[in-house]
Amino acid sequence: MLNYVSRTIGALATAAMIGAGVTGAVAAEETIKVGVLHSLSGTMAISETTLKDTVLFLIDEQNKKGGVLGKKLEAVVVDPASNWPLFAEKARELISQNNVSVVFGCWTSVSRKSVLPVFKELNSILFYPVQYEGEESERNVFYTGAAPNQQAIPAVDYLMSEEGGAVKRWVLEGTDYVYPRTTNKILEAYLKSKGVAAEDIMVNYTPFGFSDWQTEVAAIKKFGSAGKKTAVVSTVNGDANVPFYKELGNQGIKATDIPVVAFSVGEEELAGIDTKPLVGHLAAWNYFQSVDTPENEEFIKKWRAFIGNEKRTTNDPMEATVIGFNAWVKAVEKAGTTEPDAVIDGLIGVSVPNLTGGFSTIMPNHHITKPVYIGEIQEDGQLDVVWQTPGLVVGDEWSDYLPDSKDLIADWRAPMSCGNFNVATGKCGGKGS
Amino acid sequence: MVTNFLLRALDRRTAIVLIAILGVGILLPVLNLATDPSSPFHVPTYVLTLLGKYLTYALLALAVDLVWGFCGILSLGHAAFFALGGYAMGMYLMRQIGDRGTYGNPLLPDFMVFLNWKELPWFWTGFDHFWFAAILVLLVPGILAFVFGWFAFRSRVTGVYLSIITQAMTYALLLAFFRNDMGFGGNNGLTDFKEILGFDIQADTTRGALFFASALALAAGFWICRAVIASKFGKVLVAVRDAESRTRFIGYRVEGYKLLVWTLSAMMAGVAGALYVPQIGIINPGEFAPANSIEAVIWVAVGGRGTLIGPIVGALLVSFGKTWFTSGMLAEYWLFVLGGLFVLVTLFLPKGVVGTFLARDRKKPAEKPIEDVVAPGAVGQAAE
Amino acid sequence: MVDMIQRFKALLAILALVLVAAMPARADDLKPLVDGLGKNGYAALREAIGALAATGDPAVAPVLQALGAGDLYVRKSDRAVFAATKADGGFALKDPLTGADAGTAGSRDVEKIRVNNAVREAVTSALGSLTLMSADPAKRRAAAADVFRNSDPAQIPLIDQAISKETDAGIATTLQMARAAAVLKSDAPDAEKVAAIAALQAKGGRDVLAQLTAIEASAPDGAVKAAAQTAITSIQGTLKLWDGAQNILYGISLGSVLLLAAIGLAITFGVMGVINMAHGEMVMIGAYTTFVVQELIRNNMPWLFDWSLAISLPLAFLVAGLVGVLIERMVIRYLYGRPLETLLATWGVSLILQQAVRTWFGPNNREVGNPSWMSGAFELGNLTITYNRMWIVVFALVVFATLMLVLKRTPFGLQTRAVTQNRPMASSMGIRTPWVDALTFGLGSGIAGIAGVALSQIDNVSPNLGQGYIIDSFMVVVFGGVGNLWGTLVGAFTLGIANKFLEPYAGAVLGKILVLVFIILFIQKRPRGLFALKGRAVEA
Amino acid sequence: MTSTIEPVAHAKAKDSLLYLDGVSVSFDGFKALRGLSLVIEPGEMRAIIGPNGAGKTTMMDVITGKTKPDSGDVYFAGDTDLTRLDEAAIASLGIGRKFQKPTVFESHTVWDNIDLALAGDRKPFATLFHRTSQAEIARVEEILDTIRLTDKRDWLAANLSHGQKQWLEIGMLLAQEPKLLLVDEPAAGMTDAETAETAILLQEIARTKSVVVVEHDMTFVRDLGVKVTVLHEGSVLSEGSLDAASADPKVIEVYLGR
Repeated sequence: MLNYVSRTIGALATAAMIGAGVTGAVAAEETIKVGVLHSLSGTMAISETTLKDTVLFLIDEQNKKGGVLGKKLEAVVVDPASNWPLFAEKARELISQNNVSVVFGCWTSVSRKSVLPVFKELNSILFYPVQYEGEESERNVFYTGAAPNQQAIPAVDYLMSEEGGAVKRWVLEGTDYVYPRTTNKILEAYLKSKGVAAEDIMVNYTPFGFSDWQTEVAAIKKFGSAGKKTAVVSTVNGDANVPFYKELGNQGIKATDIPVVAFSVGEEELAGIDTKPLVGHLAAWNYFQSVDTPENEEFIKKWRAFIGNEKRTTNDPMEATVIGFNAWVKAVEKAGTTEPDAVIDGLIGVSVPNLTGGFSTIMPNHHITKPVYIGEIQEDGQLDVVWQTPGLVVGDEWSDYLPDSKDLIADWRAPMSCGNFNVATGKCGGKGS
Repeated sequence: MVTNFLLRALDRRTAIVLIAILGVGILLPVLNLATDPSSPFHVPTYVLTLLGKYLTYALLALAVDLVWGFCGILSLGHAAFFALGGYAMGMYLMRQIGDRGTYGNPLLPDFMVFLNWKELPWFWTGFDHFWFAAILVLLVPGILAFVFGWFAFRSRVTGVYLSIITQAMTYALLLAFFRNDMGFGGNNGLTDFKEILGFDIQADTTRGALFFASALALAAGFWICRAVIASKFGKVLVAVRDAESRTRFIGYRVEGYKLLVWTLSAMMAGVAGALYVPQIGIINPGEFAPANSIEAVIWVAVGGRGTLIGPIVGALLVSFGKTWFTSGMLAEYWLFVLGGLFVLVTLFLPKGVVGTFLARDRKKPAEKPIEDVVAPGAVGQAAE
Repeated sequence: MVDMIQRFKALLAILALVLVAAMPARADDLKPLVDGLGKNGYAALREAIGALAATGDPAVAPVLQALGAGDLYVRKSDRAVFAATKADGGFALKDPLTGADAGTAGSRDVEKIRVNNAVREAVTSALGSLTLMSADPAKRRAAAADVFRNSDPAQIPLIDQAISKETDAGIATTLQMARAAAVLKSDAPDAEKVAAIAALQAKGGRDVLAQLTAIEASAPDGAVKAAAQTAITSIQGTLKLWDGAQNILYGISLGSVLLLAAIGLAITFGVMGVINMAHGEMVMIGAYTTFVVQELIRNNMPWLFDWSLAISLPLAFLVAGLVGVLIERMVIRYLYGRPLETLLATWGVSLILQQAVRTWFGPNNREVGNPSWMSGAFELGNLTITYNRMWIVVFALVVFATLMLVLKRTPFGLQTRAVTQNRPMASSMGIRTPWVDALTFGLGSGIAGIAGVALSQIDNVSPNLGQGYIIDSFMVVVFGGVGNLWGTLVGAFTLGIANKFLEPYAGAVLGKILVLVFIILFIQKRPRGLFALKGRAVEA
Repeated sequence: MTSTIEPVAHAKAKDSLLYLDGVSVSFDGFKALRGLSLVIEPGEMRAIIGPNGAGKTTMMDVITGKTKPDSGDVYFAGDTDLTRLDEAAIASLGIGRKFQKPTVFESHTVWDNIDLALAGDRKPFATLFHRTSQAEIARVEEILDTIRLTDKRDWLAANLSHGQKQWLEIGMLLAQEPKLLLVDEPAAGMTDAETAETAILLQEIARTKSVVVVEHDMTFVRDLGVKVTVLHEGSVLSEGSLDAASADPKVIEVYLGR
C-alpha cells in the first residue's frame, strides 16, 4: 500500500524536477534570446503561425548581418495553443526560465491581456504587432499594430468623402468581442460628431467562427435600401470572414452598391476566398503587399526565399513585426545592452524604415507612427491602394471619442512615466474626478 | 455526524496521501521563499505557479472522477462548473481593484467603463466581500448542477445522451459569456487583478499561500471523496454505475443519488476554478470550451477512473506533458502526442496508469473488499 | 459637388444623344481622350470617363471595360495610356482602342491607373448608356438595370429612345421603371410623379423601396410625398410577408447544412452507436479533397473547373471513407459496446487528423472556388435565392434519399441493420460482421466526406473546419432521435428554421443559445429524441 | 382519487396481493400486452409460462414500474396503484424482482451486494452517514448462510460462477424482505443439481412470501408444483394446475400447433 503511494509521490517529484530542470537550465551566454509567443495550434494558428515564421526570418536576416552587439540571436519558440491562460504560463516560462530579452507575440486582445501582468511583474518587453482597440498603454508593451485612429477613422473618413462614395448610412458589423465593440463605440461617437443620425447607424454582432450569414447579409441589404448611400464597416474576425464574403458575393451585394470596409481582412484571409465577386470591397491597413516600393519588393523576395514558397503572401501584422523587430535591434545597439529598462527607455523615439517607403517612429505612448492605406480588393486577391493619408498618423492609445478616455494620455518618458495620465485632473492613474 | 463520516474514511492509505499532498503544499512554497535562487533546492516561482495550476486541475479531475469513475456519469461539461467558480472568484478580484484600474473609476471595472456602462449590473453586488464570493464559488456551480441534474436525472437521461447535453450546457454557457452584453467582460474576461484579501497577488508569499490553499483544497477534496466512496452511499453509487436498473429494483431512488454526487462534484470543480483564477491571473469564456471538459476527462482516463489517486496522477502527468511539449520545436507535435495518448490509453490502458498499477499488485481473485478498483467490463456496462 | 456632378451628367447625356447618330470618330480623335484617363486624381479620371462616354462611340466601350478591370496603365515617360498585361520582368503594352501591340515596358516605367468604387460606378454608368442600345439583349438588360439604379433624370430622353426601340418585353419593363424612377428625381409636374410612383409601387421590391424612401425624404409636403408614403407602407407590408418566407428559406438552407453535417453521424452514431468525435474531421477531409482536386484542375485543366465538384464527390467519399475504415479497423473495433470510450479515442483521432492537415496543408484557409453554376443568386418574387445554397439543399436531400435507399434496399443495408440489431445472430448467419462494421463506418465517414465537398462551398477550408460542426451535428442527431434517419432529417430542418426565426429578434448568439437550451430541455421531455424507437430492443 | 371506476377496482382488488386487470402495453404499434388480467393471493406461489414474446417480461416490467401501461389497472396489496409509482417506490413497497440474466453488482463483494439490498432507509443522506449495525451484520450473515455463499463473502461478485450469481441475486431479494417476489427464469443456465436446489430454495421462500416465477423449464415448474398461468400474445390463455393447463387444447395448439 505504502509502496504505491511512495512510488506515486516519487513520480510526481521527478516530474517536478524535470519541469524545473529542463526549463531552468542556465542559458549559455553567447546568444541573445528572443521569445516567440504565437499560437501554432488551435484556432488562432491560422493567423499567428505566419508571424512566428516572420520573427524567425528576421532573426535569420539579423544573424546574417552579424547579430546584435556581436552576439547571435536565438529564437525560443513556444506554443500557447490558442489558449489564453497558457499564454500567461508560456510568457512566464520565456522570461523567467529561458531568460529571453524580448518577446514578440500575441494576436488577440485577450492573449495580450493575459500576459500583461506577467510582463509587468517580471519587467520584460513585449512587441504586439496587431491592430487593436486601443485603450491601453503599458510600460512593458510596444504596440506596433494600428490603434483605431490609424485604421478605423481614416477608413470612415474616406468613405464619407466624395471620392469614397459619400456614404451616409452605416452598418457596423462585428464579431462580439472587445476590439469590434470598442472600435464601433469609437466609430459611433465619431460618426455622430460628423452629423450622422442615430437611425442611420446599425450595429450588429455575431459570434466567433460564425458561418451562416444569410440573415445578417439580408439585414444589411434591407438597411441599405433606405435610399441613402450605405457602407458596411466590418470588424468581423478571422474565420467568420470567408463565409461572410461568400454570402455577400452570392447575394449580389456589389462594392458599388454597398461597399464593405474591413479592418481584419488582409491578403492572408483573402487567399482563402474566390475574390472575383468581391472586387471593390475595401480594407484599411497600414501596409499592403501590393504597395509598390523597393523596400517592399526586396522584403517579399527574401521572405519568399526564406519560407520556400513563391506565392506566399505578406500582410500588415507582418510589417508591424518587422518594424518592432528592427526598432528593438536599433534600441539595443543604441543602449549597448539588452537590459529591459535601458531598452524600454531607449526605444522611445527610435525611427526605422517601414516597408511602404517611409519611417515609423516609436512614440512616447509606446505606439508608432504609420501611414494609413485604404485598398480595394482585386480579382487576384490583392488589395490595391485607392487612397492614403497624406502623412503619418500617430497611434492614439486613448480615444478622443470615448467619454472616459478623452482626457487620458500616455507618456512613458520621465518625469511623467505614466500610461494613463489624466490631463483634466493632472493625475496619473486615470482618475477622472 | 460529519466528523464521524470523515474520520471513518481515514485509513492508513488515505492518511498517507493526505500527508503527502499537504507536505508538498508546505514544502514547495517554503523552498521557494526560504532558499536562495542559486541554491539547488530552490523552487522557482515559475515552477510554483505551474504546479499550483496543476493542483487545481487535479481537483477538477477528482471531481470528474467522482461522478464518472464511481457513478458512471460521463460529464463533458465539468469545465463549466470550474469556470463558474473561477468567474465568482474573478468578480471578487475585479472588485478588489477598486480605483486602480486604467480609468481609475472607483465603481466600474475597466471593461465596463470603455463600453460606456453607467452602473454596476445587479449580479455584481456583494462581490466586494470575500465571504460572499466564496459562498458563490460553491453555490453557483452547485445550483446550476442541481437544476441541470434535477431535470436530467429525473427524466432518466443517461449515458451518451447525458454526456452530449452536458456538452451542450457548457457550449451554451461559452456562447453566453462571450456576449459582451452579459456584463462578464466578453471574450477578454476578467483580468488585471491586483490583490486578494489585501495581499498583492503577484507577491511570492501570496503565490505560496495560494499554492498551499490549492494543496489544502485538493487534500480536502480527496478526503471527502474518500469518505463518500467508503460510505454506503458510495457503494450505492458504484451499484448505479454497474447496474442502474437493478439498483432501482432494490428500492434506491437513483436520481437522488446522482443528483447529490453530481452537485457535490460540481462544487468541487467550482472550488478548483476559484483557486485557479488568482494563480493564472485571468478568467475568460475560453474556460467553458467543450474541449477543456474533454481534456479533464482525459486526465481521469489516463490516471485511472474509479480510483481516487488516478485522476490526480493523470492531471499532473498530462498537464506536465502539455507544458513540456508546447515549448520549443516540439510544439507542432503536441496535438499528435495528446491525440495519440487518448487513443492508446483507451485501447491499451482502459484502467489508466494507476488502475493498471493496482491491478498488477493484485493478480489473484480478490480476497478482500476492493473499493478502489473497477472490475474489467464493469465500466462498459455502466456506459449504457 | 453632388450638384455639379448631376449637372455634368445631364450635359453628358445630351451630348451622347446628339452624338449617337453622328459618325463614329476615328481612333486618332479618341486617342487624346483616352490619354486623358492618365491624369492624376479620381475627379479628373471621372471627367475623362465622361468625355469618352460623350463620344457615344462604341469603340470606347472596351477601353472603359479595361479601365474597370484595372488593366489600364500610364507610361510615365509620356503619360500615354495603354492596356498592359504582366509579362516577364515587366509589361506587354497594347493600344487600348485598337488592341495593336505597343511594345513592352519595365515594371517601374508604367503606373497603374487606380480605380476605386466611384470610378467603377462611373464606368458602369457610362457603359450603361453606351450599351443601352446594344444588339446583345443580355448587355441591354444589364444596361437597363444600371440605368434604373442610377435613375438619372438627365437620361430620360435616352431612356425614351431606348424604350421606343426595345423589342424584349422584360427589358422594356425595366426601362419603364427606370424612367419612372428618373421622373421622380426630375422636376416633372406632380401628376406625372404620382403616376410614376404608382408604376413603381406595382413593381414593388427592395430597390423600389430604396428609391421611394429617398423621394419621400426629400419631397416637399404634397401629393407626391403622400403618394410615396402610401406606396412605401404598402411595399413594406408586402415585404414583411416576404421576410417570413425568406426566414423559412434561410432556415431550410441552414437545415440542409446541418443535415449534411449530421447525416454521416446519424450512421456512425445513430446506427452503429459509435460516438465519433472525429466526424467533423471527416467533413474536413472531404473539403480538403475538393481543394486538392480544384488545385490540380486550376494548374492543369482550367476548362474542367465547373466539373470540379462532380469530380471531388466520389473522391471525397473514397478518401474520407477509407480514413473511416482505417479508424474503425485500428481503433474503434476494439471498443464496441463501450460508447463513452469511443468518444475519448475518436477525440484523440480528431486531434491527430487536425494537426496532420495543419502540418501538410498549413494552418491557413485554402481557397475553394464556386463553379459558375453555384455563383450568384436569382430572384423569386422578393426572395433572393443564392445558387450555392439552393444546390446544397438539393444535394442534401439527394444524399439523404440515396442513403435511405442504400440502407433499405440493398443487401449491404440489410446486413448493416442485421449486424446492428443482433450481432451474434447476424454473425452466425454467415454475415462477416467485422467487414460490415468497417464498411458501415466507412459509409458514414464517406458521407461526411461528401458533405465536406458541399460545405467547402460556403465555409472556410481550414484545419478547424470540422470543429465548427461537431457539436451541432450531435445536437441534430440526438434531437431527431438516435437510430432514425428521418429523425435526423426533421431534426436538422427544425433546428435550422428555429434558429433563423430567432436570429432576427434575439441576434445570432442569443438565438443559438436559446436553441441549445431548448434542446437540453427537450431531451428531458423525450430522452430519446423526436423520433425515438420505443420498446425493449432499445433498452436492451 | 374519487373517480367512479376506482371503488369498483378496489373492491375486486381488495383481498388480493397483486391485481392486474385489462393491462395493455404497446411499443410502436406492437402490442406486447393486450388486456392481461391476473390476480395473486397473499402467500401464493404462481408459475407463469408461455412462448417467447408472450409478454412475460413486459408483465414484470409493468408490475415493477419500469413500463407504464397504456390502459388497465395494477394494484398491490389491495389499494396501492402501482401505475403511479416508480421502480424505487414499488421496491420499497415490498416487491422484489430477479432478472432473467443474473444482475448483481459485479464490482462489489458478495457481502456488499447483500448489504446494499438490506431493508433500510434508502434516502441518499441516510446512506451517506449510515453506520452498519450489529443487527444488520447478523442479518447479512444469515442470508449468506441461506444462499450458501458464506465462504465467498469477500469475493467480488464478478468472480462468482453463474449459478452462484443466481443465488446471490436471490439472496439480495431476501435481504429486501419483500412481500412479493418476481423471479424471471431462475433456472436458466443452471446444472440439474443447481436447478433442483433452486426449486427447494424458492419453495422455502414461498412459505412466507408470495412468489411469481416465470419459467420455460417444465421440469422445474413441475418441481414447484404450483398453479400455472399460460400467457400467449399478451393475454392469459389458460390458468390452473400444470396438468390441466397442458391438457388445454388452446395451449396445445399454441405450443405444438405450428
